[in-house]
Amino acid sequence: MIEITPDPIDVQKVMDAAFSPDCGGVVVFIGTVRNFSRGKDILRLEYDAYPEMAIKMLERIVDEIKGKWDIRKVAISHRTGVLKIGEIAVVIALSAPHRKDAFAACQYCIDRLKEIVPIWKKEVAIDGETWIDDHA
Amino acid sequence: MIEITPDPIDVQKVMDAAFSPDCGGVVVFIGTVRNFSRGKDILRLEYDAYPEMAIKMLERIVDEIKGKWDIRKVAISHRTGVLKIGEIAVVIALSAPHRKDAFAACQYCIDRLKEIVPIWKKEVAIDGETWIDDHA
Amino acid sequence: MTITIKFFALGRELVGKSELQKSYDESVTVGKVLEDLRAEYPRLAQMPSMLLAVNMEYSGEDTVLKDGDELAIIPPVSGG
Amino acid sequence: MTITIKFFALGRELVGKSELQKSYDESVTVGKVLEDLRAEYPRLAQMPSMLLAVNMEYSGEDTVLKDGDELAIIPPVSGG
Repeated sequence: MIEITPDPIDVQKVMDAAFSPDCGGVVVFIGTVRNFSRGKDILRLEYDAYPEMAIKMLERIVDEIKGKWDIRKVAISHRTGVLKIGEIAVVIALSAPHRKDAFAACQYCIDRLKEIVPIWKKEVAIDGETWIDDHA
Repeated sequence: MIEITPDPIDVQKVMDAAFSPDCGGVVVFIGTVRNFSRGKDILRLEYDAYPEMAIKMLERIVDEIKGKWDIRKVAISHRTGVLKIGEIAVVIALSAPHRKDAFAACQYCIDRLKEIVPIWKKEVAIDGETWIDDHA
Repeated sequence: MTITIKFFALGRELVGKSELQKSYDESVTVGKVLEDLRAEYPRLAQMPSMLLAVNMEYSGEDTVLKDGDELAIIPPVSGG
Repeated sequence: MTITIKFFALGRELVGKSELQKSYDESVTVGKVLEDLRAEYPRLAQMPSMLLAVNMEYSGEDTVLKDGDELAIIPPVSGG
């Protein structure tokens, strides 16, 4: 399951999609909007995406993961639109026969997502708006 | 939040307990009962615990984690009693300002839980029952 | 031949639209289209850096475009 | 002085109870109590290995017990 959605993410649904009865566990990363960034109080975030390409790149990351670790199922949901403090922007869940692999793959997945997936966030603070460049 | 409970674990409650508005995310490990172990089809698991000492040891693990990484909140729930295939035995959720720390600490937490926390599982298969010794 | 160009995030705000078409009589490279866009929308210079994607694959400026191709201007990504 | 001894998992099944009390006239070590338990419940020998906890802290056999102490026989743990 891979989705880019304007609706609130159902964490349970993403976890269920990653569950595999032959694995001892699921590792989940839940990215939320934090209240403070780069020295500013944040009011809200606005996420823009190139959804078709974002899905293609997420599928590529899943392929990369499956080439590196023994992983059963991966589920990724990324939200777009306006998000308030504490709201969930992304959920990545995956299952592996060995939990060490699941941890490594989940971390790789969020790292790569931030590198290559065409999704952008604009931080709206009291004194203005900024499109974030994490790589600057 | 640290609990040993005979009731089904509410994953959302554990994640909410780990949420911190100044962190960009929560890493969660969800341990489930797998259908196959050591070459046997498993019917169910039975978990026994020494609850007071288990909580004390979990608190110690949280102290260890906070000594090693910059972690905001940790929430751990472990279930006891009879569990069917796919049911959740343990949920560990934690938040950190840096997700790398959250992944490392979550993995450390489940590794240490399996080492020092007085909880035991008995696998019930078609041909008999076995108290598991992961360290044998 | 006609190329569709897509803008997102800061790029969309600088150009003032999310999509436009450009027609060429002969084959062009990504670099040539980009040059034309910079001439037409000088505010694009305010974008600190960008990547380019042709038909949803990251591409370099040398890539030769075909009729119907979709070129996307990709500002630095910041998902998650 | 009275010591409470707790059994769990395989230990509880081998001994047939989850808790018992033992009284001693003078101070004893964990090792001595364990020796008495092994004599009383020979099936404990079927436990491949065990740890010991006094008042919910892992302890060695040399630990000297006080009146009211709780000694737990800890089979190899397997939580998670």
